[in-house]
Amino acid sequence: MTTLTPPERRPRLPRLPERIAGTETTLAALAVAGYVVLAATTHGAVVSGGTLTAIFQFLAVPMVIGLSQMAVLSVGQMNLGVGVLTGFCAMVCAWLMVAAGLPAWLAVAGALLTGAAIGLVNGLLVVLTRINGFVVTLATMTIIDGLRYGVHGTATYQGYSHRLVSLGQGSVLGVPTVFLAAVAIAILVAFFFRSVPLGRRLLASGGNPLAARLSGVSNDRSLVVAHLVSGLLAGAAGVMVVALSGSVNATIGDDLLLPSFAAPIIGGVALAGGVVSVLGTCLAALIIRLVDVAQAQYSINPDWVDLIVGAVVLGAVLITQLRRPRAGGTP
Amino acid sequence: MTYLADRLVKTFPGVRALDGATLRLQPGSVHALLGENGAGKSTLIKIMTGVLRPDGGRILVPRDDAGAHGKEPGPATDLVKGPSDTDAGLHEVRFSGPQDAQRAGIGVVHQERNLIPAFSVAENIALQSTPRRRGLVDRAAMRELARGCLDRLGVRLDVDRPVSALSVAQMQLVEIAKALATDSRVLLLDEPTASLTAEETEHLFGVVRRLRDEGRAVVLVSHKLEEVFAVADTVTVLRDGRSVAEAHPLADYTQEEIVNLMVGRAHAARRLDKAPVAPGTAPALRLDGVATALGHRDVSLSVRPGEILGLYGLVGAGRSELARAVLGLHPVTAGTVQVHGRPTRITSVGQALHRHRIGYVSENRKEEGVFLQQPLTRNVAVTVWNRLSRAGLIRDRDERDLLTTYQERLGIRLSGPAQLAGQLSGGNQQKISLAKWLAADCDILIIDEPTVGIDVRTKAAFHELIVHLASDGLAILLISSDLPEMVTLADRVLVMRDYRLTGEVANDTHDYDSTSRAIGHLLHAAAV
Amino acid sequence: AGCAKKSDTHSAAGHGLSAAKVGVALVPGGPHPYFQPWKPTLQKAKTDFGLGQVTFNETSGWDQTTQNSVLKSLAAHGYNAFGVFGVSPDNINSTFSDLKRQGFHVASLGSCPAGSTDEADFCLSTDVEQAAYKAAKAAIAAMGGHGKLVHLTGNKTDSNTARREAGVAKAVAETGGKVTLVQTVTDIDTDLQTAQKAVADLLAAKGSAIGGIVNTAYNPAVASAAAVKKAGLPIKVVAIDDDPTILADIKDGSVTASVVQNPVGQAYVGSYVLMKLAGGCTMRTPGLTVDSGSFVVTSANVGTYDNDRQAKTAQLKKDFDGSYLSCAA
Amino acid sequence: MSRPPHAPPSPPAASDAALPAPDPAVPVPVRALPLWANPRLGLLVLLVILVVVFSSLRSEFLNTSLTLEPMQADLSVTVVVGLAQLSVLSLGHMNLAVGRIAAVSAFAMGWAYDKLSVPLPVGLLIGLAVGALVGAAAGWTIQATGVNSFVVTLALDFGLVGLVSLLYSGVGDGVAFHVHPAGMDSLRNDTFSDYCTGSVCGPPVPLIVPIALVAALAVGLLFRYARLGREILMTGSGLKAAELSGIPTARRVVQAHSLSGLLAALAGFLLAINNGAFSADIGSQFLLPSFLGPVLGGTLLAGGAVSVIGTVLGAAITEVIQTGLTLLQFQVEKLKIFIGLVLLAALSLDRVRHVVAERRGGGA
Ligand SMILES: Nc1ncnc2c1ncn2[C@@H]1O[C@H](COP(=O)(O)OP(=O)(O)OP(=O)(O)O)[C@@H](O)[C@H]1O
Ligand SMILES: Nc1ncnc2c1ncn2[C@@H]1O[C@H](COP(=O)(O)OP(=O)(O)OP(=O)(O)O)[C@@H](O)[C@H]1O
Ligand SMILES: [Mg+2]
Ligand SMILES: [Mg+2]
Repeated sequence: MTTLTPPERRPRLPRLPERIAGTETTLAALAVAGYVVLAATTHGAVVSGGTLTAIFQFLAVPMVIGLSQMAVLSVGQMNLGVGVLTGFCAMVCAWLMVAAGLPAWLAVAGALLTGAAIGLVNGLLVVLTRINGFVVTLATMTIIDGLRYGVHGTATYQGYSHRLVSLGQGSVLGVPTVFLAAVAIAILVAFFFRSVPLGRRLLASGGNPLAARLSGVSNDRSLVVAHLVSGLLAGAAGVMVVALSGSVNATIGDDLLLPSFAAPIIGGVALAGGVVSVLGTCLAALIIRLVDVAQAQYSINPDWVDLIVGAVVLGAVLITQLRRPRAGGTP
Repeated sequence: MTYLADRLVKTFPGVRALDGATLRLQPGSVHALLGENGAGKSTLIKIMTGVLRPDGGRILVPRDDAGAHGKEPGPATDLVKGPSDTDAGLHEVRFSGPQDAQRAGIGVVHQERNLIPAFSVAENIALQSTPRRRGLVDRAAMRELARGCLDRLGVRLDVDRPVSALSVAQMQLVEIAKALATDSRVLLLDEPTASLTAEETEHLFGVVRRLRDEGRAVVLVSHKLEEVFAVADTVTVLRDGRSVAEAHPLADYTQEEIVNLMVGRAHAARRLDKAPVAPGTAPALRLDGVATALGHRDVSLSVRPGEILGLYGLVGAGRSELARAVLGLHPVTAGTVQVHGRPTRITSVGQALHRHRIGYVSENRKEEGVFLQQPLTRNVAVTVWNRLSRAGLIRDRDERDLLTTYQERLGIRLSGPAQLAGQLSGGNQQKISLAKWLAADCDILIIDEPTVGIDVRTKAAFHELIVHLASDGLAILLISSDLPEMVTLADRVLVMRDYRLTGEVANDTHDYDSTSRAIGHLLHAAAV
Repeated sequence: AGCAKKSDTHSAAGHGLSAAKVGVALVPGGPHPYFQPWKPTLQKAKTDFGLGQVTFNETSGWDQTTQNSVLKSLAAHGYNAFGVFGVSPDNINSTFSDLKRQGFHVASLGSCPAGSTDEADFCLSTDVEQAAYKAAKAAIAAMGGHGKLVHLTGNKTDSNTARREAGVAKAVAETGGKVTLVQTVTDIDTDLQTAQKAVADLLAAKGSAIGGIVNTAYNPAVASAAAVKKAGLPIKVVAIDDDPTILADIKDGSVTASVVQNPVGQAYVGSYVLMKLAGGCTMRTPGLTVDSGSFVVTSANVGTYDNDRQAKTAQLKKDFDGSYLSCAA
Repeated sequence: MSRPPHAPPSPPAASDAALPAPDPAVPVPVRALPLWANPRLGLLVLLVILVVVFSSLRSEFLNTSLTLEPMQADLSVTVVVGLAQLSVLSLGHMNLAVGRIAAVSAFAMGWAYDKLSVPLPVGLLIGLAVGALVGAAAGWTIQATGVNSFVVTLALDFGLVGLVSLLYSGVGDGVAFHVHPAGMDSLRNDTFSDYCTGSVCGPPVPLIVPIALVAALAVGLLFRYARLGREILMTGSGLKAAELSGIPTARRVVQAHSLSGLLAALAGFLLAINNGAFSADIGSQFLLPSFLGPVLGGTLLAGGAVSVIGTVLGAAITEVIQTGLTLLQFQVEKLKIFIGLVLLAALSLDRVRHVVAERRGGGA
């Protein structure tokens, strides 16, 4: 298989930062191109304020969810619960405001805490039982799913804190606040993995557990922290849903699982762990978002939408792949 | 003020790796730790660095170091027995993990690579000792630290390159730099020179001597006795997990005596008498003016049945790549490859193996030689499944028989057929990766760096084996950076430099001095 | 070789049973606001008709396989009459025939099997196509009989969705081109956030052009009501069902109308007829489909529509007693 | 299979057990382990315990026609789905499109029965061929482009969703074929107890169970004894090493994925039999079970080791938990919570057994 052939002599492999950078620039180019095409073919419709707002408002949650998945991918784990957890935290947040009558800021804090706590539990379970994280999160996902439904049954929460909603739906200088929040979160995450020793240790554990351990890194701690961060981010996404949509029910999050994987993986994050790319993840989320927009703009026959999404996902990855010399290892 | 590993015992399922081994380190000395493959050297080092916990025995460190970390079962005098307890000011310590060993001032380069592929050189070197500012990673300081360490080794490397882009040799140097970065009082080096060139090795030893003069203790594990004698002061020899010589001045021994200690009985370095090849015989493998996309230019050579053709050169000369090109792993852009006189274009190892009976023993044991996560049976049988299978199915017994055959023939130390290849010591893994090709009984065998990290006795056994294979009529292309090995084995030696052949040396006399001089001359001659 | 197949003659578990011996289980396709009225209604039926054990089990999780095992487990528990909302209209018939073969009585409630045949004793449900048709009609009327219409609905691999699309198409066709169906968006009912996203994109793309939105699924209805209200566009939204959220929207005018179905009637009359069948009655025409009625609710009748619905329910009960059931007195 | 499933952690290496790249230095007790420590046996014991518990809580659990027979029928589907995933897990790959491949194949079968009115086996073969082809296409894309299998099959999944509904809307109205080819109904309704020679009748086992059993047996043999299967496993545990050992890795990747597609198609067929119609929503619920069975059974996501028996037991355990808790009549939220909890408890129990075995057997 061609993975054995080194590109050309020196340097044997491109530098890893470059490889990520390659992916990111390609994705950026793709996003821009897609956007330009959209703008051109819809006579600038997508440049109009309303559309822009819609694009970025509903980009926020996919971005944060992608990052939440990325946090666990960084140590080579997966979190199947991100979507359901987002929904649960949203329901908790709404419940705290509507049923418990707490002020919005307390409810938000409560939701974030819930997310982090569940993430922590996931991490501890993985470390203590040594059960594959995939299965652990699969099991906890079922539990959270039950809890999510338990909060308010099938009914919908509406008309909670108007200040929170108007904040969530509002915008600063034309930029939706939820999107700003998502960007802020992305920057924090990037910073965490780049400059915070804890974040570095996560990547070390993901990149080569044995070496990490021999270098005094506790892989167990890395696992727990990764799951905790993932949970916290899912909580944040839940809060965003509450603030943005103004109405939530137990179905929130059911469509988030696959996107949560698609964004980081298209963004160049390694499933095996050790490599993360915040910018790539966010750009990938944007590209996927543009497909939704295209559907609405061209009123595409629903039957074709999924075909197109599939083509875009594969195409995006292919292009990034072809642009960067193949790294070794199994696909 | 000594560090002491006292009568350590360690058992792995099926194997007693250590059986009362003792290692006593004096500061300001270079201490050689010698032993055959599987003697327990790496295990001892893993215990001293908190990677493994001993089943028995104690580790004692100077009091002030002991103070530096957590659990202390109390003063060593509680368990007074044996000679070691005369050491005043020693404290028994139990390392709960590598961190503890680091805090106790013990730095290490493990035998197997331990780098984070995705991290840059600097990030790897600074992994244990990350410089911080206000709790955050201080990248500038980190680069400085890395450059400092690399300079001490006299290595030029871009510290921002990811290690995944480095050569084996370069990775090795980064490992050493990483150990230096911890600035510890004891430095354990487990076969650091296995993949280094002569110059790089010399540089390393320069650093080692400097460390010794700074009053640190350095432990050096190596199978290359020449370099051991060049740098070490004292020696501990392990045999079957027991220390048969404890912290003796190395000067008291000759290489011969050391070898006998390791082997357990007088080890006569037999002269290998190999029948010369009949002049008339047609070449089994023949390259004519071969060029590759990797930069090989007009490479012509031919190996005849029963002949050992040596391909010598420095690391990076392009020998392995040439071999891989012949196997179809890299495109051949010009020239012809002939097998048994028939011009062929080999496109895959499978084709080479099944159609042309060509085998390739890789230099990169861990990634390409063996399947670390698979049982030994499958590691050996993988090349012959097509032969073993009846109606598409394979019986375990056949595989086990195959394994036992080569276990006896190559003297492989294993605890059972179901053992995973990853659990063998380095040397034994190498034997497995060779056994696979012997099982496939090829006509043509390309052997790449067969004895890296392999002890003297096994090495001698390998050499005999290779000669036998040749005598049995195999055509062998031997790639090696080990000059003595070349001279012992090869009938003719081709020298490669910068992806070109610079000449050939007939080695019919097997006389070391003349041959090595001739080769050395070719090495530094301009490419023809 | 001499191997013969037993002709499966299952003991007809319940015939001529007294009401107290009848155990009625109502099994929706999964958790959904639409079925919530079934729960209290079932209790009411229990007391009114003196039924034996009754249960409302929504654990099918919109998976036909799960629903089948739920039904079987309920049967194992001694329930002998089932009111089922099939997860998959295409597969539910075989589930029905299974239950029937084992001698249980089955009602297809809330939705009928796809295709022409119905293996259940009877189907008491909204005529899905009819309801969608009414909804579209209502939207068109509110739009003033001309303009661009959008249809938001659920899972496209569900044949009920196909029926709904047909209903909407029918209504649009009747306007003779004055109303055009500019887009149908499917698969946005699984996740409220998805619906909100889709609606936001839709309004952004053609908000100014659209005259009306007709919803035939719950989440899209909630989403489009909220979005239109927020955007302050003159779009007429027609929703479905009478979940409190929707009713609130009707009251505040963000929803022009909602097509309300009759879950109460389905549960009440459904369990009544099941009891009768277990008591020895038979359907005159087995597998009969009965429309449980659908009502267009606007701000005008939002207070009073339930009376009509109760009337309809009473009427249904009469019809079954009078014309659909034949009981050996 | 090629090695004990949960790479057993020795104290120092333990912290790596949960991480993807398994520690090569981790010692594996070779023959030291007692029989009861065999992970499969552990799962079996677990299964028995669960059955005992549930049937003591609810006697209905042992009701033949209403509990046991349907359970077996459902189990046959989940087992085959698990096998479909297992055959790519052997490479360290994933197949997120198992469900859709099943849907497409189900369409092909339904179409063949409806339009060509072929007999049952012929239609099945057609469906299997379609599944194998789609799988092979995925495998080919993966090995040719080097794109992660996760992404390729994810994209394939999206693509097929659209394709399926296009196909159904293409051939006619509705989203299903309601045709019942000869033999389909008896395959669906009958058990061996319906067939008697004289007074002796067969066991209460649905007719479709043997199909799943044969599939499991075949896959087991393949990965345990056949050259093909072993070479796939070797490819999974070291691509470079496999390539350099003369294994045609590219072809093996394609073959593994094509096998996965074929099994997915078979699962689709079995589900269609159980449901009684070939409809577009077949396979929509396959994804998670497809992983649950193998991973519970000890197959590693890392590749290089699979356990078919484990997969069967894993699937059986989940099925028992499902059915048992459904019989306990919980409300929807409680049911889900309990399923999760029991799953966790069961797994932890297995780990405990395993660690104890380590202590006793390992000596590590
Ligand atoms: N993780 C392990 N599991 C099982 N057996 C092991 C493990 N590590 C080492 N062994 C066994 O312990 C013995 C000592 O191994 P060790 O690696 O210490 O030898 P060594 O002296 O370093 O050999 P070499 O010179 O080849 O590196 C060998 O027989 C080896 O097979
Ligand atoms: N252009 C390069 N950049 C970085 N590393 C290289 C390069 N070329 C070769 N190397 C490294 O040097 C090692 C030897 O290179 P190569 O195999 O081409 O020559 P060689 O003569 O076979 O060396 P060796 O004696 O190690 O077999 C390889 O392991 C490879 O990792
Ligand atoms: Mg060693
Ligand atoms: Mg080489």
